[in-house]
Amino acid sequence: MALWLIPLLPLLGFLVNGLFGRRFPKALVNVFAVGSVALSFAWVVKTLLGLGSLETKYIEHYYTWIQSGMLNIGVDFAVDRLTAIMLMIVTGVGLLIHIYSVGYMEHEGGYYRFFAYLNLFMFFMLVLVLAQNYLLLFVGWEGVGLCSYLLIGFYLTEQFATNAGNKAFIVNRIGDFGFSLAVFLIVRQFGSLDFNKVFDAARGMPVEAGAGILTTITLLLLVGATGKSAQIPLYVWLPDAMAGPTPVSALIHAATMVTAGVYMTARSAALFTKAPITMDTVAVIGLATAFFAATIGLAQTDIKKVFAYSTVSQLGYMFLGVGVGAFSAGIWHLMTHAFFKALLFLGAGAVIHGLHGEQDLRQMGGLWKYMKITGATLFCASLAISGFPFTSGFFSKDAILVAAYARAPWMYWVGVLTAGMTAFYVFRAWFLAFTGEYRGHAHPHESPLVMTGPLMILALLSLGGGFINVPHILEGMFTEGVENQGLAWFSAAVGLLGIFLAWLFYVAKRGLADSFAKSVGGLYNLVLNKYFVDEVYEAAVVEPLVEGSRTVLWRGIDAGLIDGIVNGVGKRSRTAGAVLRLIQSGNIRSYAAWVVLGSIVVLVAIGFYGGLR
Amino acid sequence: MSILENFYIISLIKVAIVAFILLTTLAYLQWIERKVIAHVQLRVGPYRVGPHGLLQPLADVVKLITKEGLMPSHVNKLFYLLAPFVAVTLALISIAVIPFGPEISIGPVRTWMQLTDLRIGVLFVLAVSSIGVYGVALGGWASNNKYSLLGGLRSSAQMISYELPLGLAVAAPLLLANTLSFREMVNYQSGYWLGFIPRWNVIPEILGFIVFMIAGFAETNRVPFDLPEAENELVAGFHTEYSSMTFAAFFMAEYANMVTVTAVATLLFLGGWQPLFPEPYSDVIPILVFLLGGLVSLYHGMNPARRKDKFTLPAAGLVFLGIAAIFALSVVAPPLQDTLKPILLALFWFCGKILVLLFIFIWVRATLPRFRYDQLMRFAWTGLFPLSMVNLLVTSLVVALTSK
Amino acid sequence: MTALIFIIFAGIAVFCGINLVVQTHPIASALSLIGVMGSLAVLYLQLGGEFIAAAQVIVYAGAIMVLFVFVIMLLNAGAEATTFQVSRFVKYFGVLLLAAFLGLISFIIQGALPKTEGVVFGAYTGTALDVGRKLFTSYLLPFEVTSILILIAIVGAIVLARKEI
Amino acid sequence: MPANPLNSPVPLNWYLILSAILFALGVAGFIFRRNIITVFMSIELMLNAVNLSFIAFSYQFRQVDGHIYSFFVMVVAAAEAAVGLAIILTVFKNRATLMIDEVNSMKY
Repeated sequence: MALWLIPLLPLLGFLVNGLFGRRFPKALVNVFAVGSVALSFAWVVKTLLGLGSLETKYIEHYYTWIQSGMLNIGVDFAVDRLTAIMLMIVTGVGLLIHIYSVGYMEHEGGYYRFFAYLNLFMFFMLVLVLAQNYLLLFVGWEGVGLCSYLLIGFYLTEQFATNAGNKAFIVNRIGDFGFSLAVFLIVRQFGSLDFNKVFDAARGMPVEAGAGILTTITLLLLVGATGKSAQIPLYVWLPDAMAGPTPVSALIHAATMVTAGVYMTARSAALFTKAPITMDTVAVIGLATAFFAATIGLAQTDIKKVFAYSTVSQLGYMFLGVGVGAFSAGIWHLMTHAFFKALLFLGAGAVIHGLHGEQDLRQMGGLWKYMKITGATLFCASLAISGFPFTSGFFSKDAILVAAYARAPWMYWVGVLTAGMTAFYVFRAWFLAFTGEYRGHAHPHESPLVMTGPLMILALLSLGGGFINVPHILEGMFTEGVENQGLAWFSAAVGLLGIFLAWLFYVAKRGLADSFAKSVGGLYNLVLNKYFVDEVYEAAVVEPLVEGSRTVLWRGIDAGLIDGIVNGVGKRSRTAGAVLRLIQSGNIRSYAAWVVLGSIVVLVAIGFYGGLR
Repeated sequence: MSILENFYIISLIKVAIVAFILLTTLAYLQWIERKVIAHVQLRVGPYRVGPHGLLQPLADVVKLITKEGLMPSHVNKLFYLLAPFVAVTLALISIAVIPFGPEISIGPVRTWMQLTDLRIGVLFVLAVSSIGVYGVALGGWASNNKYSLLGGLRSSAQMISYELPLGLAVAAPLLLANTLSFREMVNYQSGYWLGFIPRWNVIPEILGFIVFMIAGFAETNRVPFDLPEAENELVAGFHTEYSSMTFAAFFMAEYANMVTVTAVATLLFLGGWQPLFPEPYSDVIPILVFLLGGLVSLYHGMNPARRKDKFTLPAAGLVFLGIAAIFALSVVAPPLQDTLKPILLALFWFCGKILVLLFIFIWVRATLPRFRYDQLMRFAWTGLFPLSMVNLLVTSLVVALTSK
Repeated sequence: MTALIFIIFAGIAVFCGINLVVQTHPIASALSLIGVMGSLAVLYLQLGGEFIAAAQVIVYAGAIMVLFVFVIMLLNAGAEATTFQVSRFVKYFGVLLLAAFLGLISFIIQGALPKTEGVVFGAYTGTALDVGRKLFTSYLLPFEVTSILILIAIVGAIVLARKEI
Repeated sequence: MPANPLNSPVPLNWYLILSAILFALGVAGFIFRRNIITVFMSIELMLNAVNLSFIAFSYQFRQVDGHIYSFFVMVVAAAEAAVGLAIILTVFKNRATLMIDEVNSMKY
């Protein structure tokens, strides 16, 4: 079925655009960038149709990458239902966002660069999804990290953009450190990195035997996942990542890359299910992240920041889902979230585009009469994310919550509360942007069709996407989540309450919000400043690190020790050379004579040790 | 086991015959050249010495022998004398592997009309011809004369440059026949397509043949590639200083090289002694040819243009008729049919082809102007070399596709 | 015959080799080197390397040495200056070293090699067919690499021989 | 006629020793000659000596590999000659000398 073609096409697009894009006209760049992704999407569809109902995993082995002792790592891709879903999400949403970017980036510099990076990201993401062993997955994992760094810092003339890029990269390094440790442990434990081998071995393990090592491994994997998927405590990079162009935020930091952690966790379900402690940790982390991020989201004034925090909290939901063992629910939410969150960001992008780069909600308002399509689509997305009945968010989120209830009721209640907050801040943003009077100074205008088209498609998906019954599809792989209609309806009701409050605060009775904020001023400031987490990290982690590096590593070890050694060696060799230089007469024939002398010595040695036998 | 069947004896006899015939041919080749060029230019050519100047070569030989061999001052005598020796030796030596005809039987003895058949005969000829340059180069350098030096330089550069197309052109028929021995090469070319087209390599390898002939002109320093001895630029090129026998040696070397090149071309491309027409006709052709020649000269003898012709032409005519009669006899008379006929026919066709090619050499010399040196080099490297390369590639592709 | 031929041509080879070293004029050295090559070609033939013998004559004597002679003529290199000054080391130890080298090598060869039945002409022949087959099957990669090497050499020679270096 | 010593087979060692002698001669030429071209030719002589031993061994083991090695040696020698002679031409063009001792600016 030539799976390799799927990632290869975007790679080709990247190579062509990256190498020659500078000289291409924009149209040609579009052809290569969008065309490659479109082809890859088409190939995915064809492949999946060709593979039929993937009862068993379909594996393709290309060549042996590392063959060392018992360790045998091959470059081989595999497709099962989970991968199939991810492939569809990545290529499909990616394609829409590519098309959207054509319109969004039209007036930006570095056009070809942007699309080259975007294609490269697609390549790595597809590798990550298709990988059949941890090492290959790690390749994709790192690659998407790299692309995210490149794209966050896309406006490389802006200081804050490059800083945000560095932040994302470094924070991800922490996670990757954990991940690589986990990989080493897996090699040491199972002697292989191939998913099938590892998981079979893990399933075979008796719990008491496996618990210790498996817990360690999974906890380390979790560290990696928190890094990539922006969970507490490593979520801080994601909000800053909004410095990148909005399509990037939509593709990488909402739809695909940040969900890699969830995917990896679900992929490693066999390991996680054997480590109950880790499962609880995952669930708690997910829940905490969801809750705190939602609270922060309540008070943000930058539209992209709002959606960024909502991303974090939705990712928290997914982790909650996988944490409580409802992997399929988690993946389901991953998919629906990909739809509506991509839509939210693209819509926000359309708004920003229409307002010539204005991002502050306080400078918006009354945009409804300027950009109806954007408003409508954004509304659909907001409904979906706040779990309005029969929208996509409703099904997936409630599947998670129900599963959480089955695990521990308090999780359910917190989750419901979070859902309410989610609904509140999303609609707060929507009302602030589209209702009331226009408070800005720009001249708003609707975006071209090339941007609104994807919006509409995504709107349909986020409304109807919930009817794609992922848990049913993944039945074979994970245990089915429990059903509980009552709870589902309750959480949906809470969501509606949140929407109502938002309407009350920001449409019906203006100013109520500000008075409320004043009444709880301290709390409000705390939330507005994101619990000062960044500052805490700065003081607690970054400063000591920088100082330590500067004094100890740089001055002490590097300048003192290493340079000392190097210079010392240099001095010694110079003195030695000064002596040896004497035989260097510059007379080639004497050199030859010396060579003869050396060969004679060799011959003597040979003869001495009894000839050539 | 008679004495005649001893390998060494047979070889000695064959060597003697071949050497005699070859040297005579070389001498008379020059007569032929002068005659042909003369007639091309509407002159008579050598006419005084002997009938139609037939004794001219002897006269030349006598002259060259009796002349004084000059030795320029300040030359390295060894190299100066070594050069013509090398040239002529290497030119004559390659005749040793040239087959003139099939295996024949004279009385009890069965032998090949060939001095020896190396398994790598073609390579042998190539090797010898590639060393042949030293004669010229050395002579040019040793005679301590700037014209000679330039001639030697030119010749060495030219020979190196034209070795490549030559070798590549030779490689193509070797690929076809899958052998390096001349004998097998000729056997490979026996037979006919559709019963009447001879299976000679020249038909598939026409391009290679042309390249080979052009490169052959250059290898033998013949017009239009005779830069090493360009009269109007370098007095006489590399043999300016040479006189008497040494000069004769260079001269002989040139003609011997011509014979070698034409013989190799005949063997590789024109099917050696394989007749042009299938069996019965191939026997009749020589008879007709000589008969025609005899009749023509008899007719001219009837009404001569000059006084002498009254005797010489009829005499020649009679000689031709005699040869025709011998051929006829060898064809019809049963005892001679299996002894004499193969020899005569093979010789006829082989020598006939060689003579045609030699005529082309002379013809070109009589007509074409000389190249300029840069043109020469550019022609070799940008014209012939790619051409022969393409030819070789195509041939090898075809061979690879059609081989079992 | 084998021994006779060997003795004759080995003699020629050694003589020409010595001549190469002692002659002061490059042309003389070149010619003696050609002599060495020719006699070596005969020895190859005796050892059954008929293709390699032909290649030896064609490539070495016919192409490489012609280049040498060509360059010598082009530079019109005269006889070497007789002021025979070498580095002290060479002057005092050169011959000694060489003698030691030769002696050791011969000693080791004598000691290491089994006393074989000896070389008879025609006992073994590596025909062009064998060489070609081997060259294009098991030695294909080196063969291609050498072709690239040749290409590089051509380019390098052209670059070096340009006027403005 | 095995009685005749000239007709007896030749020990392989003779060939190897011959090649050793030629090699030593090449080294001698390299050491004692001052003309770059002659030095170069001495190198060629050494290569030839090595080829001889290759062929001899290939006879000994009845394998054609030795021929192939010497073939490669020839190819390399051809490349080397082309480049080397070009270098010699350049050196001569710049320094108007072929004496190897006068081409020693690498020393400084």
